[in-house]
Amino acid sequence: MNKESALRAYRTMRLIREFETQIAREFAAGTVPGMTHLYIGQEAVAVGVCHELGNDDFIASTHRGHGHCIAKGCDVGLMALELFRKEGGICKGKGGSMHIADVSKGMLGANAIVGGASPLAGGAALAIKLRGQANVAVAFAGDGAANQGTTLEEMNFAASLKLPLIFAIESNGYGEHTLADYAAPGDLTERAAAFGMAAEKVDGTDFFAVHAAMERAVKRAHSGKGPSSIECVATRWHGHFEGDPQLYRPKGEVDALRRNSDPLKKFRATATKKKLGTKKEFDAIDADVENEVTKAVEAALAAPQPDLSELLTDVYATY
Amino acid sequence: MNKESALRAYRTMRLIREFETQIAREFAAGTVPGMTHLYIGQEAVAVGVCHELGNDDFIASTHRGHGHCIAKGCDVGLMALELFRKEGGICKGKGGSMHIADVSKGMLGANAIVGGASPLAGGAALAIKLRGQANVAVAFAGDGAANQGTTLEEMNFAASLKLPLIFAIESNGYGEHTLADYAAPGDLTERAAAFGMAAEKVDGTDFFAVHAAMERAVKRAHSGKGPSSIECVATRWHGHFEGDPQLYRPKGEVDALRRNSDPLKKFRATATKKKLGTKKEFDAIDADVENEVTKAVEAALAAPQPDLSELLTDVYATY
Amino acid sequence: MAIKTFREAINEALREEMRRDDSVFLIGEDIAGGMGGHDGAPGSSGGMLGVTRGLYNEFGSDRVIDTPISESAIMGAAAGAALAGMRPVAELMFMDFFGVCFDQIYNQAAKFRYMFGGQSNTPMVVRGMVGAGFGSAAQHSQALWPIFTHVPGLKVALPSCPADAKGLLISAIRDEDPVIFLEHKVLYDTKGEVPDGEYATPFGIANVTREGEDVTIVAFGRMVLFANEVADRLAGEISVEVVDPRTTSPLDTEVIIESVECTGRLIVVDEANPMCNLASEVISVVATEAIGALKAAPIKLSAPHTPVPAAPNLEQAYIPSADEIEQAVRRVFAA
Amino acid sequence: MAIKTFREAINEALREEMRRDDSVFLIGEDIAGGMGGHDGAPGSSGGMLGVTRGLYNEFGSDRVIDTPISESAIMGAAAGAALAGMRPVAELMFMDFFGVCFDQIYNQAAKFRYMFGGQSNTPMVVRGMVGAGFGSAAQHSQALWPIFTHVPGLKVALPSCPADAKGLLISAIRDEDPVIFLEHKVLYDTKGEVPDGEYATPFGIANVTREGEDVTIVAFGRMVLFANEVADRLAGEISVEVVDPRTTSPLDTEVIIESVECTGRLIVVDEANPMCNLASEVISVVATEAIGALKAAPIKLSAPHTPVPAAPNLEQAYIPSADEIEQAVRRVFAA
Ligand SMILES: Cc1ncc(C[n+]2csc(CCOP(=O)(O)OP(=O)(O)O)c2C)c(N)n1
Ligand SMILES: Cc1ncc(C[n+]2csc(CCOP(=O)(O)OP(=O)(O)O)c2C)c(N)n1
Ligand SMILES: [Mg+2]
Ligand SMILES: [Mg+2]
Repeated sequence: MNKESALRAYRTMRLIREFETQIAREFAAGTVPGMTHLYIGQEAVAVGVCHELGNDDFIASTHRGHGHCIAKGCDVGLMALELFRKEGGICKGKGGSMHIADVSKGMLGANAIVGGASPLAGGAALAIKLRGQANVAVAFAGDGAANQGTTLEEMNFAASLKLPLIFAIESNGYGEHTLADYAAPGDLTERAAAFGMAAEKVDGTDFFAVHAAMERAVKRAHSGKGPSSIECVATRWHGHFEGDPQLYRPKGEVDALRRNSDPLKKFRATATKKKLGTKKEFDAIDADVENEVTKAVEAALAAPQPDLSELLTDVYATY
Repeated sequence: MNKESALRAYRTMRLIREFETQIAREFAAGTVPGMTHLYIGQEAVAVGVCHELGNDDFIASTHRGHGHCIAKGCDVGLMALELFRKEGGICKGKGGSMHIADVSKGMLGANAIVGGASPLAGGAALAIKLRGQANVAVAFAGDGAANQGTTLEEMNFAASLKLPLIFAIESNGYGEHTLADYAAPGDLTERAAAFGMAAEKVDGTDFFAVHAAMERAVKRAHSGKGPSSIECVATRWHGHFEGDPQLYRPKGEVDALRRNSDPLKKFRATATKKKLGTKKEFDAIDADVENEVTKAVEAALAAPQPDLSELLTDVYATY
Repeated sequence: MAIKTFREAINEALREEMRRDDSVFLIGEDIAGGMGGHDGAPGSSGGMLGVTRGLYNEFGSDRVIDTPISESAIMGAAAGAALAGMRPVAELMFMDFFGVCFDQIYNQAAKFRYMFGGQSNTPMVVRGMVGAGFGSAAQHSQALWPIFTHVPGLKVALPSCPADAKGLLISAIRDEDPVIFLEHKVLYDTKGEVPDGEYATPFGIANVTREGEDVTIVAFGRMVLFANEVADRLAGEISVEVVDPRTTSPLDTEVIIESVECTGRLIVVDEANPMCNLASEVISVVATEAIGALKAAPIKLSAPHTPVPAAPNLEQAYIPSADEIEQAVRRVFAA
Repeated sequence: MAIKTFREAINEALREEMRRDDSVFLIGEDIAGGMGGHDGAPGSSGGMLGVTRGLYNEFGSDRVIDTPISESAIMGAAAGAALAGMRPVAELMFMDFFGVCFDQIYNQAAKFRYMFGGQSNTPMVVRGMVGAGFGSAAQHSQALWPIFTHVPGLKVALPSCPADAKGLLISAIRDEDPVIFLEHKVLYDTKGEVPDGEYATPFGIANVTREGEDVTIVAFGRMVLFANEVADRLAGEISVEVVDPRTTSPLDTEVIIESVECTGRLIVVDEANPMCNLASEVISVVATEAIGALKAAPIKLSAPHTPVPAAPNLEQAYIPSADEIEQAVRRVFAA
């Protein structure tokens, strides 16, 4: 990877971190309607997976989808408007945090149904296969979603039809307030492999590890070898949703994560070693990104609500 | 296994064979309403699984459920009445072939929904666990049903909750008109094992092999070790349903199966070697069973249809 | 014009649309059949009831796609492919199977356009069998259209004759929104005139299959045949108008109200279970929008609030019959 | 009598029934919370909105069972355990999730007794949140009760106040049939008098929350609160009777018809999407059985035929309001 590409990756990870941090602040201030699930701690997964993808590659996302959106190239200004459910939002304010989408970017939506994304991503992968395109579809699924029948059946389905589909399993150790080990005695990577697909487990806090696994999976997909699974072991720094008291977490767990499992710190260290960026460059990106997100949030806060006539539009293309 | 027990197993297998054979004849004659899926070729699975089970052990069955019913001790007279949908049928003629059940015998019903049985068997297993009983529940599932999300999710669910549940996967090579290899590239036993349960693959045409695997699974369940999977490789001699032209099958396949994969022939051979029965005894059972089934079918053919008032009963216990 | 069966009409619509538009493909279980089998095996079934026969042979495995028994994956395949620009026609075989995959239909496909603020179209069709009378018992005989009709974002077609089966399916395939296309299994072998070549029957336009002045019967799906039979039986005695809405969503309330404003007498026949069904909906529409036109209380005929029984005599009693309809007509006419 | 919240009333019903009957157990996702975690973790949540708080601590992991995210398995666990003699109360969290597991509810649990010819009872309760007004958008805000009401074999409870929440849930747990128990999330923090100790509120018996002579409002769930508010606003001017059916299946048509026979004017308010909903059902029942009693066309107030929008202002516009109800009362009274 060249320097320009690495700095772009860092910028995207920082954009996610900054966006989520400011949304967390706003949520605490009571300005964000509805439920919100933040992505902080998992930035390297979304960016590692999406870094080389274009608009003709598709992703289907989860309830924790802001990071996936940003990594797939969605505009943070339009995203902010959507989270505040304002006019001009990426979904006109009608979708909100759990349905944020930009189909033109190949981002087929966050999803409020756990396990909802995998079958949809399979459909996008099927379209790619039928059109003979050199593209892929990615199904994001948490370690909790991996226990939903829809996710499991899609793994076999994709293997059976040799779909250019990549399962990005985000193992952050929790599903809501339940520990992943309690919910799934088996190993998620072995489970995926048993369906007859290539499956590997990587450090989801290491952008370069995720990115490399993704390259292998994309190559397999392009050469008609069918689906792959990449289990990305990362950590969730915030509650399941904002406002979660997190009594189920041992004291100090999150502080330790911030110290030892920060995907951005790791990126800076590795990239610096690899001469892919300097402290000065990273700091400049941080400042630039903070400014960009601050503007986006301010604009969204100031924006008007959708016009009431929007209630009845967009139900059907024709009716 | 002692001789009495072995002869009882043979009798049950023969009862299934004879019952299904006469139902096939009647279906061809047009006297059996609706769809019917016959169990011939797989007798050793149902009987091997159910041989040691009592009325407090539960099974949940499939669309191909007659064999499971008989193996679990349902009365063939009442079953015949049900298949002909007559008054006095085991379900009053309101269920038919795909919903035949005898809850008092722990037979929780055939099921017209592929993959419908596993979650239900899991519920029965949960009841057993909560009551601290030394019993098991069995989920029958075909190799096609193994690809249904409900079956897969139940495997993880049962492993997570350590349920005394046994998955009896009947690999007969087909799901309707589709070959199992096409529908599932992975190995079904490895798939089950990956969920963290004990899983083995056995010759489903060999009663003694199925019976032995079942003993191991029951022991595990009783000792609180949770679910097991037994993949039973057997063969389907008839079409998916009666009337299936079976163009998808290579010519001569079924004749070869009848010659080389007959569970009853195999049983006779093994049992004779083991001194668990003589030709004379087996032949006597055959004659006795033929006579029993003939009576059952004649009685069912002669029986009246249900009273019309039955249309409105049994919807609710109270309403 | 040629006489064809309901089954042939559907097969023809699929074939013609697939020839016309490369983005149309079929996906489901055993719609080809024999996949993974010997040389002659693939394509040897053409669906459990032969509706897709011959299509694999003409279009091959990329356009007629057999799958594992995984309905959520099939519905997701259709919904995701539609978002990605294809025009999938997914078969659910028996619509009763919607219980294992409805999320992909009602929370996903049906809501994309709205949740995404109009960004996307979801041009997909879900085909499947509905209805009682085939002896297929409680889990393979249900009507279910009231459930699909209730869901905003879905369109629901329920043809009663071969001509409409073809024309409505062509419209469904060309539609930019998800369409639930319901095939009453008892109608497959019924015959009727089918216009040659391509034509699209618009959604939301009821078909008046019998004109009359005394009593309006609104009937759905197979019940249209019974209503027509009763209209013909009573010809000369009571003049019965029969309205076949053809799609339950959108529902052509205009034609229904016009008819009732002329006859003043309404009977609605819906094979579905009675609570919150289409008969309730139609009667409610007339009561709220045209109660003044009613000269007598409307009559609702539906299946009872029970599952579908297996026994043939009970199943016949479950299904509204021509005789019940005739008695209702006489009752409402006398009132 | 004590003042309690809707949430507390439900928690109390669960607790008392679990104390009374060992065969009652709870199963769902994070109804305990913290399973697999550190010593203090298990039981630390008590449900996403705290409805089952404290129950794990009192009854332990065999009576309050957290599961993987596997709703079909949860519903099957309840249905199978019920067949095997237990009395499960399964939580579906948001009823919107029914799309991934409905088969186990509607084809299995709801039909066992009928398909098996009366051999079995299936005493299970499925609890879950319904309704808009919480900002939880298209896939977490739906009403859905028309779908459950349509299914023979299911009973459906929709309490509007804490007292009924407790009494109906106790009845649901003691019922021998599968019951869908719907908790409107916006009602959780509402308060009301709750009788002390155990009492069961029977199904199929409507509650007349306001007596009146001029206009009948039949309202469901949260809409009962709006209807009551309007009745109180108009007191002295227009005498409004408010009928809360409390269960949609069975539906108390008798009390509804009696009320309309007295007032001659009917408004039905149902938060559900309009097609084939409970408002259609009630109006259809009155039109077919008591049309003569109607002095004016009945009025139907429902959400529009759209998904639930995320934006707060759009969501408020989506939900029928007290003002719309008041205008409808004035309109029907003037007619
Ligand atoms: C079908 C369904 N079941 C349950 C829920 C409630 N729910 C929302 S997020 C969540 C946990 C998901 O865990 P995981 O997949 O690990 O994702 P994470 O939150 O860890 O990112 C649950 C249970 C849902 N939204 N949909
Ligand atoms: C949910 C669902 N999908 C599809 C069907 C149609 N169907 C009935 S039996 C069957 C094949 C089942 O194959 P398998 O599980 O291997 O059982 P076998 O017939 O081989 O005994 C199918 C697809 C169904 N009944 N239910
Ligand atoms: Mg997780
Ligand atoms: Mg099979």
